[in-house]
Amino acid sequence: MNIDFLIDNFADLSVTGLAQGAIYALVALGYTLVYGVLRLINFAHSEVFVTGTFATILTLRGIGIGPDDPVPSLLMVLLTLVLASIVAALSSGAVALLVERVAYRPLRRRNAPPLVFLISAVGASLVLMEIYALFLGRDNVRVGNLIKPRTQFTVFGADVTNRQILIVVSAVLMMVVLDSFISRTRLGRGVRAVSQNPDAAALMGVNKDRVIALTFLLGGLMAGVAAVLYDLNFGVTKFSAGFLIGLKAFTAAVLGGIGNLRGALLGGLLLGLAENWGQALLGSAWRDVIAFVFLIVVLMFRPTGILGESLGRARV
Amino acid sequence: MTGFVDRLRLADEQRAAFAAWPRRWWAGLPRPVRLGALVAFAAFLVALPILQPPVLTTTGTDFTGVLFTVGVYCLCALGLNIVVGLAGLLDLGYIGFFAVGAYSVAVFGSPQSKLATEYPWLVCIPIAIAISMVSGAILGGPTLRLRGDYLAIVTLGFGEIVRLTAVNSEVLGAAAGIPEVPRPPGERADGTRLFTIVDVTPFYWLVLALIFLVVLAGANLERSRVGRAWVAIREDEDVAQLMGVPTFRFKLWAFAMGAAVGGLSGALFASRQTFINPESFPVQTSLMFLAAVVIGGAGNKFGVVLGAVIVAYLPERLRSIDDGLLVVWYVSLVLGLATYLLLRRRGPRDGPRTYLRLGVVAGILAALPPLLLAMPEVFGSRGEIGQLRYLMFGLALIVMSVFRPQGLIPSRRRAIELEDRAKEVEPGATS
Amino acid sequence: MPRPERPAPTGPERPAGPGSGAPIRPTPDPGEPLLQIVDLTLRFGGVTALDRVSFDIRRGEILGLIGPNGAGKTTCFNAITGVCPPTAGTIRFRGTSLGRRKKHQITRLGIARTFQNIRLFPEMTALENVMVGADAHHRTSVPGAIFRLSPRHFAEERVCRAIAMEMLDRVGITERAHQIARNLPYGDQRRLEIARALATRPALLCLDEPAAGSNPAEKASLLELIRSLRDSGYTILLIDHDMKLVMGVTDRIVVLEFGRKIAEGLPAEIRENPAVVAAYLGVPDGSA
Amino acid sequence: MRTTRIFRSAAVLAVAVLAVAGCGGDDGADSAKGGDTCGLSIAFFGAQTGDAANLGINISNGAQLAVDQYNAKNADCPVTLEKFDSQGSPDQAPALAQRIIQKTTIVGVVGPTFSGESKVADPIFNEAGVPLVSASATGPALSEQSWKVFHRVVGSDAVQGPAAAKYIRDTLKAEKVFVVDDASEYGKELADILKAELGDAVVGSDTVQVKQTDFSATVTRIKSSGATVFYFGGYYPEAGLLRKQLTDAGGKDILLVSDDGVRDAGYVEAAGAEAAEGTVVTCPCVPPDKASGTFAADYQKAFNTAPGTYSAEAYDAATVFLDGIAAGKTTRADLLTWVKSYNKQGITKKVQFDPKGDVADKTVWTYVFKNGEIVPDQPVQ
Repeated sequence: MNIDFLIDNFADLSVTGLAQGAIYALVALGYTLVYGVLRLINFAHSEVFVTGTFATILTLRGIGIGPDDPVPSLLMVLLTLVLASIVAALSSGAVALLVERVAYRPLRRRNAPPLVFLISAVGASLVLMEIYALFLGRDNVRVGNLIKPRTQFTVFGADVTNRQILIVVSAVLMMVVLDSFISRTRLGRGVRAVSQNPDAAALMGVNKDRVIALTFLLGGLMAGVAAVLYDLNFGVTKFSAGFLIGLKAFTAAVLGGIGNLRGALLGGLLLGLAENWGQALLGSAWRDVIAFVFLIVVLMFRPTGILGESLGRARV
Repeated sequence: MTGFVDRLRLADEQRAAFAAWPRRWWAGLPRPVRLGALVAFAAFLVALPILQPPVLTTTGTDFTGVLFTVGVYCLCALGLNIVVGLAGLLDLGYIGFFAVGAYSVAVFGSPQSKLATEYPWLVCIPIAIAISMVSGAILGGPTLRLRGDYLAIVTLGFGEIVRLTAVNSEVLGAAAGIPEVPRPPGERADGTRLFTIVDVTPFYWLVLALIFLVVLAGANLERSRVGRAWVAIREDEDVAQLMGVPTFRFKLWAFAMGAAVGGLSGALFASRQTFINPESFPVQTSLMFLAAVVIGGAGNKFGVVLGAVIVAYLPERLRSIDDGLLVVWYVSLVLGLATYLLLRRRGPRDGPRTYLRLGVVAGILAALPPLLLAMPEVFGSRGEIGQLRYLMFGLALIVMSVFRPQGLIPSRRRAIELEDRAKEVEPGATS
Repeated sequence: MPRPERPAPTGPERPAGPGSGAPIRPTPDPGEPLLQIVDLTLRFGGVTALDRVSFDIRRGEILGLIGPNGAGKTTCFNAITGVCPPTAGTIRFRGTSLGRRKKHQITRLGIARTFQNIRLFPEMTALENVMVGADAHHRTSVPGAIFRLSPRHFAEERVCRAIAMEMLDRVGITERAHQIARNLPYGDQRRLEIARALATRPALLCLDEPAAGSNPAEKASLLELIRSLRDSGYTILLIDHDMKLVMGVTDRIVVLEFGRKIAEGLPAEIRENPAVVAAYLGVPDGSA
Repeated sequence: MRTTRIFRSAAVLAVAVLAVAGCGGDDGADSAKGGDTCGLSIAFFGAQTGDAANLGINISNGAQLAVDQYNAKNADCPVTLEKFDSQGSPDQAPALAQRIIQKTTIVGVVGPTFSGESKVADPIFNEAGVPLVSASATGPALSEQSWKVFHRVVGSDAVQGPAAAKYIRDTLKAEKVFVVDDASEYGKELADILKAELGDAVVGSDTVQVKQTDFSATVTRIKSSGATVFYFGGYYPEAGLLRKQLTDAGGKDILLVSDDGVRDAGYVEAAGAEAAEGTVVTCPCVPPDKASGTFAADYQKAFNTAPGTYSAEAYDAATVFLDGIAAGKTTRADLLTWVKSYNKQGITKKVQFDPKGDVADKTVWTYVFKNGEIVPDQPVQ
């Protein structure tokens, strides 16, 4: 136990925890969306995320920004970021659609029991991972240092860097966009309808297949953006990088209340904070243990997550 | 709407009837023939390490060693089947119990463990089973009130917690692990030890015997009030409780029994390895156990055993691609296609697209081996067959899920199983 | 204390034993309250589903619980069977308060129910469905079953199977015993639910719209079944929309509207009751 | 209509089958036995798939290069390198070891790669008398087991830890040192030795996890401890990320000293050349002398990538066996004797083993990362 250290560095730990949590949150959206509509855990989502991290790198290399090149001008950085985000989001989205098409839709057609979806997703996850390993190697692949971290301001003695601001702000922004998409647009209404009552929605003329594909796509897009932020923050990725972050993101989704978009954000940020504070207290070796124990404790008191399942169709 | 549903149901029943014919045929055989066949099959299993049959034998690794691993997977699948298949509780952290069993034997039995109790193997095994059972109950206690998907992530977390605790605890040997795990007692005729590090065959026979016992115990449970309660909970927990099933207690039992079997198999694994460290217990392995259960047919013990054989054996067999494997691949492809076409005819009519798609799939499957064999030329050292086996395994998981979602031997068991029993029961009921 | 081998039960609370086929003894003193509901109140958030409802169910009667949609009939069932614990008020069964007992404990006390939307264990056979109910009073657990050593295990298995077969026979679907519940025809699924409930050896049987979705012929035979159950000593609480069915079979009727009891009495009285007529305004008899 | 379609798809299938049968036949046969002494193989035992695959492939490639070069010179009697994928985990190790023993054409093993799998497999090899030369298993316990077949061309952690401590104390004269390890057997062993040797100079320590990517809490710890040097016991992926994140968080001046698990181009790949600049690693390996000058180029040419950690050591390990085979030692027993008495300059060091199987040359060198390159610095002992 190291309480003094936690107290002394509380602000610093919180800031870094939030940045990490924002990335969890964005990846968690993919789990939450698919779960909301299909009541299934998409185990291949972690590889959808990894797709984005590789797409970012390939984009940067494609436009000639190598890993050790000096940081270009601000305008260039912004343009590059936007481009990379678009490419990463699209490729993650495409892979998510592909996974849905190959590993989910045939099973839905056959009315397979839910567990089978899990196994087919595990299969898809293995295949994607090994394909990346085959084409991009099994070692770390590096991204350029696109944004040099520079302290913008300090809060209670903690340096807040431009990169951390960018990460948290974009994550929250993406959340807001997604949230309003789901609640305002016609397509979003379809998603909500299917998640609340698939049969009734089908009777009302909602194309279920299209809605399901849409949720996979949306989850993929978010994972793609998360991947860009991840690359920015850590600078490297790896064919197997998805497993851990997928696990954490899934934990975050459950923590906030799976199926609940805002819950994913809250869960992600809380998990990031809890991990950092817990690590400060007990040592980094216990990081994942802390995350899971935190989850178990929260679920014991709130069995459907902090915010509950949003579209609240209680299943009796 | 109803018309459509009826058509679907009809098609489903027809398919079920077709799928059930081997079982009918089996049940229709005279009892001595069935018994004889079973004994012959058992003898074949026992003799496998000695026979080393040509195509079955793995060329890239020791066949007997693989057989033992397959056996351990079978045990795990049987244990997990109680939790997932019968009681319907999604447990993604089964490796945790496996690890608890393995570590119990190591910690209590190894002369190099910090505890230095050095209990003999025969004492360690019950301890391992007991500790895993208790750990199952401890995990179940606070979490079994959670609903399915929440339970899934909590159990997944449990698996990681066990592994990380082992990594970070000096008593458990930390990352360095614990060597000199005790081995089962027993001597050969010439006085040398039966269970050695070099010859795995006795271990294989031991695990075979344990599988037999666990299948027997599992069957007993299934055919009792406990089994009915579990299935009732799986089907509809609320109603089960309203019909007088103390659901929480039985769920806890399911967890504890599953954990006990997991612990037992972990203990066996540890004694065969003679050394364990946390690397042997990654949480991903839980997913492999689950894959075994689901691929085989959740709820059916023979199904899950078959699933375990596939999950544990396939990646090992795929270490090298040889002629025997190619022959098997093409023969089973042709047979599979033929069976599929036959089954199709009994279902609702298909459009031309179905056959086109089928042709494409068959073409891809047929072209797979030459593509794989050409890989090294394209990708250099990254494309060696050995490095592709998880890619192939992943593909196999998808293909099996898509084409056989109900599992290889689905759990439509009861209808058939009960047909036999009905004969003896019904007269009894009226007397 | 080692339990003696279960004797062949005799009364309706311990209905006919294994294969005895003995006639079931009618309850000696009909009229004594079996279940007393006093000021039962249930609120969900801001909605009051039941508001100070009180009524008794007497031994050996068929009590009808009717009311328009949303009147709180099923909620009342849920309160009695422990699905939704009451916000206020008490439910007393055989003189003891149910309090906050768990669902399975209430079942063991002798209250069984069926469901408005059929809820069987779809992948189990009909016989097994009923056996789950018959197991309610059994005590074999994992240790006994896994080694098949305890005599209790065998005795209970035998009793369980016998009771289950008898109950299937009772509702008239013996020939369906070994079919998967999901594949049974609709009417037989309804009967199977009743058999499963009977197998828990209840004193009070709660039937939630047992005739919903049935055709007239099925309804008639169902009525026959319910009456015969009453005659053999069960107390029955019956919910239904169908006024004709309720009027024809019940001994007394309680009418709910918007969570309040608006009337209670003999069928003939209820038919004339202006409040009931108003509640069912414009709803002709017999519409489901 | 219907029959034609079935026929058509069947035809497609038939063509595919024929095509495959045509080209599939000649491949995949087991290594055939040649004459008396030809057709021998060396086994590689280590990871080819999974998370540890990268290190395993580095090693198998190094060995492969040695074998290929040998075969180029001895085309009439080539040696095969058979790879046995353990995934770096002890699980499959016994079965693989068993298989290697059964294949009598295999006369020696390069590996096992890691300490964990060594602890499982080595007793089995020992029983069967298969000579082992590991290029990477550094656990000190391995040479204390009285296994007669065990050898390694790298120094054990027991040598490296004190050397790193000495370097930090005497050369860097650091007064405040922060020690991090990755909870692996290797990293923890080194970190523990260091903590014991440096005593009061250690102002704090932390344990991270293998595969971790976010080190923010550790970074905060290191920064707030006021240390001028931090030591990392573990492998390059975590070391690189930790270095990068510390630099990003303003800890640029805190010098990283680490171990030979970090002496890899992958470290620069993870940390970036800028953050990696100045990092010191210890390695019980002598800088390659001029004789081995073409190794890096040959490796690059053969595998289209730069040699990684232990690639060169693997080359040496394989060379020990290949020299033996060239000298006519074609049985396991002969080759074992050969290995025990081997004494030759390899590309990484002078290869000679003590009776326990440790490499005799225990000199530890420090290396410094400069402009993304690993530059030899000085010997420590």
